[in-house]
Amino acid sequence: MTELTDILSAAGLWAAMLRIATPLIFGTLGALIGERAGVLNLGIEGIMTFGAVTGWLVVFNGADLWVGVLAAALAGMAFGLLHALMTVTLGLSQHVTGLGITLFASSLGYFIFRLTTPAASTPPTITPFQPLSSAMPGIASLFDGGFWGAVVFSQTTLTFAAIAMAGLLAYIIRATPLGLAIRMSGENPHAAEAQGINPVVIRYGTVMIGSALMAIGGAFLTLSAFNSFFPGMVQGRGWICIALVVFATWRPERALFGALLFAFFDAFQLRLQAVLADSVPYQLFLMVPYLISILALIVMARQARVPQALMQPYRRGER
Amino acid sequence: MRLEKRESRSPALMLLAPLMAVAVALVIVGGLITLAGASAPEAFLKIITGAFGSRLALTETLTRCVPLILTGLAAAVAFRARVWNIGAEGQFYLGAAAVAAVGSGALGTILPAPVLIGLLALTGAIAGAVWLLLPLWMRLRFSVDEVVTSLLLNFVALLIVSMLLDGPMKDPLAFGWPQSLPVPDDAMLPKLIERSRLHIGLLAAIAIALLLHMVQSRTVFGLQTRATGLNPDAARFAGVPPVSTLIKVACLSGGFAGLAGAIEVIGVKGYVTSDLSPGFGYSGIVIAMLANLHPIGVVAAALYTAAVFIGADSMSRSLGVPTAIADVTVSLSLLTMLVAVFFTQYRIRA
Amino acid sequence: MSSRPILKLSRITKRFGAVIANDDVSISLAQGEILALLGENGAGKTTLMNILFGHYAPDEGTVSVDGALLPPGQPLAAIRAGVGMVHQHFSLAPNLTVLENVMTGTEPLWSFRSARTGGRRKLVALSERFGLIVDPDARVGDLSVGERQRVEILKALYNDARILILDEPTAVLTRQEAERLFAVLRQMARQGLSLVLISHKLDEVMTTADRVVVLRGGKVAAERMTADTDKAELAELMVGRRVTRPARAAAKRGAIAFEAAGLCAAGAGAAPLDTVSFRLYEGEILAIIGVSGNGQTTLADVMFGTRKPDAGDLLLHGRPFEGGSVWAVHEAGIGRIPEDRNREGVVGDMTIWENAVLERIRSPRFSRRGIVDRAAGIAFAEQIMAEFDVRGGTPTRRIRALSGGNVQKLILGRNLLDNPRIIVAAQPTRGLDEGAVVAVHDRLLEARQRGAALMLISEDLDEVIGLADRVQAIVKGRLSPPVPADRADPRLLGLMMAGDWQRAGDISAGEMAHAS
Amino acid sequence: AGTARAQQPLKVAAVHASPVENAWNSRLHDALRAAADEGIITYEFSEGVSATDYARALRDYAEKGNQLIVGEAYAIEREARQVARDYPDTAFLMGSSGEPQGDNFGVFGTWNHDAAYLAGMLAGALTRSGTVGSVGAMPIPEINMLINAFAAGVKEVRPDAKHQVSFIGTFFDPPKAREASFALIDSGADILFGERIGTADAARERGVRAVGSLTDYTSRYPDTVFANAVWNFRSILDAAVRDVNAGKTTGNNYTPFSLLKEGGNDIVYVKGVAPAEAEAAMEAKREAIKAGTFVTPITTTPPS
Ligand SMILES: Nc1ncnc2c1ncn2[C@@H]1O[C@H](COP(=O)(O)OP(=O)(O)OP(=O)(O)O)[C@@H](O)[C@H]1O
Ligand SMILES: Nc1ncnc2c1ncn2[C@@H]1O[C@H](COP(=O)(O)OP(=O)(O)OP(=O)(O)O)[C@@H](O)[C@H]1O
Ligand SMILES: [Mg+2]
Ligand SMILES: [Mg+2]
Repeated sequence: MTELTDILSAAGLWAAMLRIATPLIFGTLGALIGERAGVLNLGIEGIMTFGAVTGWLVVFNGADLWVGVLAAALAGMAFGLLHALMTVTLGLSQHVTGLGITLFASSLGYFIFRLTTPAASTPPTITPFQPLSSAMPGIASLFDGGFWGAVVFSQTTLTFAAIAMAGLLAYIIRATPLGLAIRMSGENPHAAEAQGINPVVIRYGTVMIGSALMAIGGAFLTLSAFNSFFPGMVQGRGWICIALVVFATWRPERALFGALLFAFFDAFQLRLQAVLADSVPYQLFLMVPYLISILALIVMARQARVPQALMQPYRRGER
Repeated sequence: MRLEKRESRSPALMLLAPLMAVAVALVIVGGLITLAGASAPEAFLKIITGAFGSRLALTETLTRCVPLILTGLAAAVAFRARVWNIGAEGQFYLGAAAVAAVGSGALGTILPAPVLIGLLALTGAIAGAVWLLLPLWMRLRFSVDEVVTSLLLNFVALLIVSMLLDGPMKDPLAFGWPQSLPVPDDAMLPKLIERSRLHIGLLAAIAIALLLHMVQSRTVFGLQTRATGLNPDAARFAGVPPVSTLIKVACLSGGFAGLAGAIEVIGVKGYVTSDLSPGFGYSGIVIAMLANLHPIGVVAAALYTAAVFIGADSMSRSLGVPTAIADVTVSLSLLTMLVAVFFTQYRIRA
Repeated sequence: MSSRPILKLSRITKRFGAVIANDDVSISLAQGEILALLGENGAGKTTLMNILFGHYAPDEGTVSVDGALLPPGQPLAAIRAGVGMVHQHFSLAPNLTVLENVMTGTEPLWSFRSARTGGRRKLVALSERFGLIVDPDARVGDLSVGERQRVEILKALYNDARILILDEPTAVLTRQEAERLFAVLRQMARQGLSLVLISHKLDEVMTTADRVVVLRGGKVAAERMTADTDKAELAELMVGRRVTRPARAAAKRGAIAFEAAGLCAAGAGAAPLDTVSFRLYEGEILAIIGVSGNGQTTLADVMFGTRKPDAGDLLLHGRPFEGGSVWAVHEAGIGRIPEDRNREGVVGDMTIWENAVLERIRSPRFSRRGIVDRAAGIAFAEQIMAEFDVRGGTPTRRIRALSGGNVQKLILGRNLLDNPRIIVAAQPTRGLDEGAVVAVHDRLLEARQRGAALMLISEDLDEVIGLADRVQAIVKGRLSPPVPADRADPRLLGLMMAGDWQRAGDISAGEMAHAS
Repeated sequence: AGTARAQQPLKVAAVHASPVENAWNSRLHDALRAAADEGIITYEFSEGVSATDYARALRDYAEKGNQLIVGEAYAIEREARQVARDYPDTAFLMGSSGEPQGDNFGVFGTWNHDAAYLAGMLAGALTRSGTVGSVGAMPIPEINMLINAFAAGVKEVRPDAKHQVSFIGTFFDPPKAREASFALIDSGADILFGERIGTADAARERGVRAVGSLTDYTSRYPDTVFANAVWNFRSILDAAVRDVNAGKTTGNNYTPFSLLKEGGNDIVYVKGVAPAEAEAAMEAKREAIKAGTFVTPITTTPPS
């Protein structure tokens, strides 16, 4: 029991939670914004991988870390454009296209990585984003040694960007005309069009921005969480994001909460292992976010708050 | 510029569109191959010989077809009735795990081979079906859309299998590797060709596709499920029982996916690991879509997908191009093929 | 009323594949004018309005508002020019609130905050001014059909529409709701709004519009001032030949074909049935009238076999009848005409022959041991198409290609071809044009003539008065006592539908004993 | 025939289930490339080959006339052995926990436990908190014996030391290995044995020390990694190539070539980090292992 409280009171746990959550926050927000406008993007797993490769490669070839993030975002957008072309303009099945893009983006990312990085027996590295404590030592020293210092100042800027992004998207969706237009496009694109909004443009925009966020989430893995790229390093995080969108009932603020909750489980699980060895199969922990999402769906289905036009293609002038 | 549904489709178009798709994919892949320092024309030749050019190539292509046909049928039969089963991957694993559990137990040692094989195939199908009935139940009971639930259940299934492989199903002789006890040799499907991996599961899969086609096009059940998929209200009005129709469809769909897992165990692998499937369940969805949900088309689309992968994989080995080119080729040609199928149904009007 | 044209559609042509939906159509609209657009199903009315509003770009021709050309295919430009449209099928987002539905797209997309307080104030003011009362914060999905119609109109008004298009706005409204709506529309016109009204109901057109334009086959067939024409002429202009509603001849009432006593049934999402009793006689049409949402859907479901009654006795030709199964109802020889032909009647993406046999596919005539007899199905469909004049396709084409009237004729045909002894028809002419209505009525009366027992569930009182022998009203799941139709006029039927059976009974007193 | 064949390089192919940067595969890859550079063999390879494709890749290389195929049979024992039966003229040298088979299916284990033991001795002397940690992939025998050897080395010099283990449940997830390492550091470990890549990164970030496994990580993490339990595949490869060239059976267990005394594994450490007497004790033990007077304990049960 004291072991449990030891784990829970250690700053390391909470710092790990924030760190593990960051790519999930980006990915979940990216998937969420597209779904709000009616487009499911199952390309997420591949887009995250591609973002991880692109960001890393750009930095490895000498660019600034932020240029790496930007490059990842642009690469993500390109895949978002592809997804939108196929699902919005052509109206092809969203899940099929998304699955195709996942395979395409991850294999292409891997291929490009192989072509452009020198053969080495240990993966080449870059200097990743540094924690705030070294980026702004002045402020950090005020908290030195303290709990908050360890939790907050061990993070990199991207983590704060992810949290801010959740707030920003929550505000946009709830309170701005653009947010209303996005919601309308996801609820009834015909109604949006009848109000002078072009749902096609909205869908393109959200899918591309969303894909950019996914790619940044992937880039976090190579530019902040770690310093090299490995094929397969996204390890299903994209699918977890898809689940988290549902868990979050399509709300950015709840997506943030969901990602943190999942990350907490993961961080806790790793620490528990160190003390408890193997009394509980770790798979049970990993199942939690999926099961909670399914539960959330069941509870929510009654309220019918799922975007009503999710996955429904919209072609102008067709009935 | 806008899209317009075609009134009719000319045979030339139906032939040309897929060829265009392949051509576009190959042009892009050719560019990547050139970047990798190999000759694109040589690579294309190697893809073809790699898929069909030797006994090994051909048998491997056909072996890979088997699970793809079955998961493709799983998606096709479900989508036709508007059951959005994205969970074939999970059903595949549970089918495989069930087969290993039953096959490696006492039954595996006492039953004669044909009975045992039949029993195991059925076991896999049932396990897969159950895993799809779960999201279907959630849809019928709570009106929860099955697209997301069946997708999420894939990961749950994989974790369950992984847990079983770490726990009760773990093979103590596997030196700690998370893999199941093997099924007995009697349970293994006979080979079609010696010294290859090709087994009679291929014939079974093709037979199932033909049978399904007959059922869908000739029988009352086929007509009724199609009606349910296209317009559930009208089907109900016409006396088609909606719930039992959906349940039957789910049993077929989940059953096919589970059977795919079962056959992969008793046809190829002999036991279950948590990396048994390189995404067969997901590929099945794309294959079904390429085939326009037509069972015979599924066989063709599965053959195409398998051939592209096996061919490109072998090409990468021959020419020293990074192995990832195989997946790039498959995914690109699936995407272009999707677009091509679309343009057989629509035209662009200025 | 000024005569300055505020809107001009010039030489509009629009093709869909081989179909010419609009063929060189020119129309103008004066400020403060109410223009009715009439035409058969598929005449091109909706298409023309969609072009005006910018949903479609025309192949040829122009739209100008106040003398300025509108760019083609841009709803936003039309909205900015003051055009508002209430669509034939509602375009609302059920999960958003009324205010959100109304405000979407009304502000610059990139502004930092949606001015909700101001928006609410404007909406409330508008709804008070035009008597379109609705709660701004209600979720649209929770509103009734009438309230949703109001939201649609408010949406247009909120955008400061000066030209309002209403595409079949009353198709789903009750008579009272429709009358209230027309009062509002006339008030709007007095306040300077110009309106285009599309409707198949000639009464509405005659009482509301100033001018009528008739489309036929995509072309302008005629133009009349309402004052200079009458219903008969309009009907003839629409269809291109003289149409007269068939008159009901005397028929001999026969034995009781079907009887319900103390019938109760829960409705899924619809109003339940509460101890309902009625008798259907051979050679007679019994009409069930009522404001929608009072249980007629549930009653129809029970008669169709898609819902099992919870209590009560059903007698079929004097013998107890189980009910609750489509197959049993079909075997009992009951013909079924569903309320919504597109939703329940047919599967649009299946062929005509498959639609013809779907509900009787288990009969040995069309399948054996689970194998479908395709040839028999096609022969059946051919027979229906020949005898019931179904035009626009062949048995192996998808039924989607047929117009609403032809679909309805096919549904009638598949039921009437075998001369059923009982027929249940729910809203058989809803949304149909005049020509199609006449064809359907002809068939129903013909069946009555040969001795079938018919139950007609309808909200169209003209139809009821024209066809029925007896009328019962359904109110809150209960049935009124029957009233003979020859004594029924709209006022009496109105009282019955309002639930004032006492007074209705007094008016038709003396006939009651005879009728039941 | 043996000498005639030795003239021209042996055709060798390798099938890697993971990318070649994965520490274990990189050891094979490096040794094979070095042998190819020396003209002893020709070398081609596939990497990231999934379990479904693995047997096909083996067959493909066999058909293409390779004389020796190197790979890892762990997850596909049954299929790999079937391939070997189907291609009796090709020699297979597979990482496996099982026994050799027939004349052409040789196996090898990854036994760098000697070096891990020695590194543990240095770690035991260095730890201040008295707690050390290990990050592993999965509790399989080869990984268990390695981690157990490290722990035993620690305990030889510091019997009261605590040793904690964390398995990440997958062979390849560096960010996850890094998180697991943080968790160990949080619970007091000040020296980490990194069976997985990602461990040293965490150690460097938190300013603790790390021990590398399989590869020499010293130059990659200069102030963090002070010792490595290096595994040399080359001695195994050379033995197998010798057997093929000599026309001898290759159905052998080549694991003994992994032993320190065969040059199959050894400690590589930064001198002067650990106290001189600890280094001396360790060197003495190293000599004892070489001489065969000390046999590093082999414990394949999961560490606790
Ligand atoms: N989106 C479309 N695609 C193809 N054809 C269409 C489309 N919309 C309309 N049409 C064609 O245009 C013609 C006119 O249709 P429209 O909907 O304008 O008729 P309508 O007069 O509004 O009929 P109704 O009274 O039934 O509402 C139809 O016959 C049809 O062939
Ligand atoms: N998507 C479409 N493509 C081509 N033609 C169409 C399409 N939809 C409708 N039509 C055509 O439009 C005509 C009228 O269709 P519409 O749906 O307006 O019928 P309707 O009489 O209004 O039926 P309802 O009143 O039941 O809506 C038909 O002749 C049909 O051929
Ligand atoms: Mg219309
Ligand atoms: Mg209509």
